Amino acid sequence: MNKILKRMAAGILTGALCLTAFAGCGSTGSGSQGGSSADGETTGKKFVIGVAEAQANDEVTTRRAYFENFIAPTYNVEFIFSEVLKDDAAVKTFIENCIDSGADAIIDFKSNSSQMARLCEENGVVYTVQGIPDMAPDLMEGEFPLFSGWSGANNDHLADLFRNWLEENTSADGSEGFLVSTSLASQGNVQHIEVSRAILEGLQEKYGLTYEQPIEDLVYVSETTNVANDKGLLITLYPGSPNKDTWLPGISSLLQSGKYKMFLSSGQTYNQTATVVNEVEAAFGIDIKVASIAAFSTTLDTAFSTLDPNGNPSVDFVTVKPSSVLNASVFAATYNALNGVIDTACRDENGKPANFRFNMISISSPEELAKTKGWDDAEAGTWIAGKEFVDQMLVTTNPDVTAASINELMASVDVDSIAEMMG
Amino acid sequence: MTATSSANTSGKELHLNWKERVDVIRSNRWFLMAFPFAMLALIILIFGGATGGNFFRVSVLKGILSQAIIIGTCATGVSFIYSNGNLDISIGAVLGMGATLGVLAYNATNITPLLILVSVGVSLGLMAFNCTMSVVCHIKTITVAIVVTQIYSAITTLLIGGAGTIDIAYETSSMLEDGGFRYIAFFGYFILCLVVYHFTRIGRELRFLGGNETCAQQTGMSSGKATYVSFLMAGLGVGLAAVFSVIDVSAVSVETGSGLGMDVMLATVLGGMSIFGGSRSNAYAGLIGALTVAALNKGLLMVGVPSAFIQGIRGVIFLALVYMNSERRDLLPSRMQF
Amino acid sequence: MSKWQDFRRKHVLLMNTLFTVAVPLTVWLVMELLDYSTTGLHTMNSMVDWTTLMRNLVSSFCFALGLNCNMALGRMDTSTGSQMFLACILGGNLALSLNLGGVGVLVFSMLLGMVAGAFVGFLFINLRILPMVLGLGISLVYECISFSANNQQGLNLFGKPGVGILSNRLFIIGITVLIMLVMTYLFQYSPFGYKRRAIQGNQKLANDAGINIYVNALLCYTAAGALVAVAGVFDTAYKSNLVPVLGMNSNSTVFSNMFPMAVGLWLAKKSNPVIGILAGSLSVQFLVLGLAKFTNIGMSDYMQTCIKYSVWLVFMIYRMNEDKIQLIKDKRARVALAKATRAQRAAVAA
Amino acid sequence: MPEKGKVLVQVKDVCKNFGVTIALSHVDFVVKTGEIRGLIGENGSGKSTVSSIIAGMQPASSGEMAYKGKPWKPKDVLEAQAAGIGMIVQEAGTIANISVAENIFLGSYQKFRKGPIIDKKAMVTEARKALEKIGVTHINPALPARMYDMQERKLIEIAKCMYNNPELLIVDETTTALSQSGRDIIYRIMHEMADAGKAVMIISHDLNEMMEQCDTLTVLRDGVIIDNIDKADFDPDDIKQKMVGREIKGNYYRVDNDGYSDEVVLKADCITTMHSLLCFDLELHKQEILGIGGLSDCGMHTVGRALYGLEMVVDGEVRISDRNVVVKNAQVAFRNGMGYVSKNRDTESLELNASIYNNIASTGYDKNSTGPFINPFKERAYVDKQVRALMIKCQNAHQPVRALSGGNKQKVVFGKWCADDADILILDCPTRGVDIGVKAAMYQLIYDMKKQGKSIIMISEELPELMGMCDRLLIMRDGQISGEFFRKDGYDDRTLIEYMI
Repeated sequence: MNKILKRMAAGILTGALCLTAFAGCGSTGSGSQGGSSADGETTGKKFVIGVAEAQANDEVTTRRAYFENFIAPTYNVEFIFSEVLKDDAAVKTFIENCIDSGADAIIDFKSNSSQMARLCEENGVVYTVQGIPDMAPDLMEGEFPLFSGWSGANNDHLADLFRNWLEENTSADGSEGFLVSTSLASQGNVQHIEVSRAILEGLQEKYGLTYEQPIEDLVYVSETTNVANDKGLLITLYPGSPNKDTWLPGISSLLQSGKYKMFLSSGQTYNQTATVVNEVEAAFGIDIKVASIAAFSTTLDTAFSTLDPNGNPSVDFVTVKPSSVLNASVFAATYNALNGVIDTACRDENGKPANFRFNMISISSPEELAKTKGWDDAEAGTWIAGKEFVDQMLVTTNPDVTAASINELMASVDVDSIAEMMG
Repeated sequence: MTATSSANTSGKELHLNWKERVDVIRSNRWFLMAFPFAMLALIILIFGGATGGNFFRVSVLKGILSQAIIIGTCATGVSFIYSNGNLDISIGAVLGMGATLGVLAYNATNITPLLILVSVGVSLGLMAFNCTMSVVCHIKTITVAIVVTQIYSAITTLLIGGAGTIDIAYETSSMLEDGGFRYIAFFGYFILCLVVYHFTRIGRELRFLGGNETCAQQTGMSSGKATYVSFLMAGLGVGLAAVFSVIDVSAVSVETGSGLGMDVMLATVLGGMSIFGGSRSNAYAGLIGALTVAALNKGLLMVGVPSAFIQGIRGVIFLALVYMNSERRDLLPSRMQF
Repeated sequence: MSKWQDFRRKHVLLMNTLFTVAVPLTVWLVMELLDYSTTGLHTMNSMVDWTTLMRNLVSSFCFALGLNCNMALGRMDTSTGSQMFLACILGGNLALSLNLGGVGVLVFSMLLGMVAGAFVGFLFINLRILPMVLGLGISLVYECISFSANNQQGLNLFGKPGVGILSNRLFIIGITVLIMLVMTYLFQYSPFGYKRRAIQGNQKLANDAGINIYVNALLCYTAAGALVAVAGVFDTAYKSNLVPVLGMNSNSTVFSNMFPMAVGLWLAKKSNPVIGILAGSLSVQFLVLGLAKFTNIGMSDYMQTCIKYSVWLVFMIYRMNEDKIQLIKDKRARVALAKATRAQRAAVAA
Repeated sequence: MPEKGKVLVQVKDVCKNFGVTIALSHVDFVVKTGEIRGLIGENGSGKSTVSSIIAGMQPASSGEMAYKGKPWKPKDVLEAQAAGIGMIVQEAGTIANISVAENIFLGSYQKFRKGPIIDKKAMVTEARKALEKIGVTHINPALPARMYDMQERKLIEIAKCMYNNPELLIVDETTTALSQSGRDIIYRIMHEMADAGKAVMIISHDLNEMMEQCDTLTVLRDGVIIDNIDKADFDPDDIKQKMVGREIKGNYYRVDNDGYSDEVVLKADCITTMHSLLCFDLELHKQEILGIGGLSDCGMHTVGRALYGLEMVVDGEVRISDRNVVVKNAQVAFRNGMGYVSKNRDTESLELNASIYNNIASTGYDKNSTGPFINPFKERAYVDKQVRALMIKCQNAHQPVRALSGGNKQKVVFGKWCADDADILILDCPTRGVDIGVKAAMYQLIYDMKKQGKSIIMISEELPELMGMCDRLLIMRDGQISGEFFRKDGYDDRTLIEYMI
């Protein structure tokens, strides 16, 4: 009897779990759909766009909020978000499944490959990528009428930001020692490659260095490497996955040599390394300056408001991606292509797929951070790329839109212009 | 038995309650065989209904098969390993390394068969190494798998270096793809596995060894030999899957195969195979499981379930199916793994 | 020789202690020699390393101990990693939102860990699915929940008020000692421990003797949940934040902590599982920290991973075959005896 | 003065079924104080089931029980123990990795609780007392149970049972695992209890033992009580008939005196194993049934294993003469026409979860192959033949073996080796735990094999069956052959036993 009861309990429990899970998804799903149809202002076909994600971090969360809560209802489109896609095969599977679900376009944040473009091409689906063209020469050269181009950070600008900051905050002789975490650049992570390159270029310009190896090769090194240069500066590249349990002890071990007073990270690692940096600073009585990539979040607020043993914020300089601008640009490219103006709005002057670049924002003090309060705040729904901004990028609201005009618009984004836009 | 019938049995003993009836049905050997198929069919039916028939489109069903091929191939191979009571979750790393060396060899020579030969060869070699560790050095296969997974994937990362991916010419992969290499190789392998598993001495021996190793040995079966055969059969499958994964995306990357070991285990169990082998094992469980997973993933996406929930739902469905398809023990199930 | 054996017999406790201490000490010595000769650095280069060592030690010690709760009974729970994520992310954030500081984070995570573990245990004793398979399903669900919780931000401890205590060496030592005492009591001296050992030997007999194996399993899972939660909190204190993972990636935490557990159980034969696992974790941490020093001469973390796991493999080869050496000796003696007997018989026959 | 003849336990109309199988059907009987009651019956007749129900190991499906005049429905063993019912079970009942003391107080640790911890010292002291109580002093209760052998561990179980001063002691097939000295201890305890006005229930297959020790015998067959017999009316043939349900002749062994050929088929030449055997010689002839007897630890089981290649032979060799191969391992032995039936049927001779079909087919993969593939038709014929010939009781051949009774399981084991058609068969305790009906069938089978020209080594702890079946009988002691006897000379059990001890 008791056994039967237990068995029933088990059954009911499993059922309940099942139901909760389904109920959970049911409500969210219908909620977003209901919202989109009610607020839709344009008539005609409702486009379905699949979004392939490589990670699950706050940037992705923000993007989902931006697309689901703002773009979808405003422009009458629907999004299908992927799970975390481990590799290209998973991206391919996701794209196939999207096509079966009736998707009209794919935005790919994971792979940057001609294979996916070909798959989309065969199924008449628009394909948009976050990344840089150099990584995918096939995509540049090949015939992909439905490929709407790349979006990403403007590396020259990013390098400028780093260079400017390095200019002001480093000694004239560069004697302090630079530790550069290239993170997953050696495994092809586009953002990490971009930033690592920007850092090396920044250092190169500041000190007029000549590296013995080309920067293209340096960013891909897969082991700790001292960058040989003509001025004999100590620049160490430290690659590796922050998820590995050997990564952090490695950073710690390097910092403990006391030779590095400048820690530059190409990934979003300022948070992970904070404890280690603090402890080394306290133990050796040195001040290590930390520069990193970041996203608007409470973590960032904390980092700037927490003081290290020397009384400085625990992070000294971050470049922040105005993520809604990136999202707006991939959306605009996709949407314009869907509306049949791919040849004008998504091609550069040579007729090649367009390369949309936005500018990163740099923050180097709590005061500057305070200015950005409320930017890209998913909960409040206050976006840098708001309706007015996005409207300028879409053919439906701005018939004269071209790739150049979009790039121009994005280039105009900086701290001041955003502050103005956000009121 | 005469005494039983002569004993005065009351009506209560003649008629079973519902629970016992369910047990009778569940213990029927056909039930166990049919259950995974029925569940796969049910899942397709449910999604078909929920998507208004879209799920029944040929392209969708073909897509499911195509997506299930990599996991299905690995799972079919791995069921040999599970059959005699071993576990191996390192196949993801093996696949990664096989694919990498295959691509490197191909890119160096431009000989297409070399891609296949090297991938398969490397996979066979690595699986043989795993097996040696367990047969000769007496380490439990799961421990070996955990350790070598890390070693293999670290080596693969070092081999690939650079940008984290190595491309191969699209022409080659599309030639293999269009030539139907994937389907031919997969079905060829699958049939080979079915035949070896169910109609040859070694296949039978594997299952028997998984059920009771001592008894099998006393009946003249060699555990070591069977273990090698099981690992090599799996190695062959993993090697083919490595080729599939290369031609799937025309490239190999450091992420190729990551987490595959667990996915394969999930699929195999879902297909109705006992993770600890023995008499209930079969060679097609892996494919059925892989199809179920693929159908589930596609279906949930098409129905519009938010991605954040898909995994959780998959977990719950997995547990429910395994619960329904497994024999309930009187005491708690356990097995020394370490 | 005989004197030495005599001495060994007389001072069993001393010999056991020496054995237990010798292994981590040897690892440290080897790493120290390698480090100093190649990089000029010590394995324990500064106070930072000591803090790191202690924090990682308590973390891996707790996790390995948590694994051992069930592993020893033939239950390999692949969901312990996801329990850790769930417990720390839900419990830690709850404590932070209540402004309870580091201790609060620890306590709340532990409580949530116990709930998470107990739920797995509850499902286990009711569904009776093989623990490894159950673990797979559970980790899918738990990962999903911990990912969705707290707006997908995971648990962030850096810069939070009052969490500094988690990096306080005295506090860490205190917690380690406390856990050792509690677990030694639970495993070795409590009725629960006695029953657990009986079940470990033969669950059917234990059940027939009136021991409630189901309650015991539930308690094992609960204890395991609490322990991995503690491990998670200290790990987070080191890494500043705990990022939720998906796709059964939480399993990797389980697998990597099997190394200290394996070494620990090997050492445990001369002491008890709790002390053994502590010594085992210490050995592994020395290895990891020692390897990290090679970063200075350009060894990549992949290489370090390779070496770490190769050491594990070699250790396992040794561990699984250590009795073979004795066997070969015995066999040789036996063959000699057989030869002698044979010769004797031949002599008699002649 | 203890009161005798009072009803201690009454079992009324008890039924027990496991799913569809009926284990007990409307069983009634009483156990009175001062008596030793034997339960006897074939395997699966319900002896162990009814006693385990009384001892609280499992509940009855229906019916009532009374103990000391009150309704009795124990929820677990502990309750039964506390109320004074103790049971020594058939299987190994000690846990190897915990101490002897913990084994003795398994499940009742609470009484040694001192605050939150368990007082180990007190437990060991009490355990020592418990062991002394049954006259055992050489076991150290602080050591782990794995340090002791089967017999000593059985004594630990007895001590555990007797510690609670039971009113009713149930001994379930314990004596088979014990040597004479161990049996003497248990017999002494039984009679002491009966004399003290308590009651004993004993279950055993050994009819002689039962007739010697018991006051009353209850015969069960297929879950039904057939008869209760008082000591005065004990008649072996009558009891056997009641157990089996048909007449069994006094002698079911072979009666002929056919000899065997001189041809040696298997030869052990001065073999030495890691333990037990040192320079051991043996020759097996064609068409011979060679018996090996002795005490259970005399090394005869090792001989069987060594001959089949299961035990490492470090020096010397086992050679199959006509094929001129050295048996290095079981694979070689199997491939060259040898077969082996282990004494541990469930753990070594059968794959319990597999079907009857798969178990029998396991010896015939090569024989049933066409080219490299197994021919399902051939295989089916191969299996069907045995299932029919041996009259294995089953629903169909695809039923898992674990659901069969002990006798039928043994038939499956025999079936797989009969099907294999091995020339040399090594049978280690082939009739252990098998009831009389199946035993008779086994003996017939062994005899048939001999007549077909096969050679058989029969290792057994039961002298009567060795004497009844063997052409030649070797008695072993301490790993050596201490005596060799021939059927043609006639056997004398007294002499045999002398050579054993």
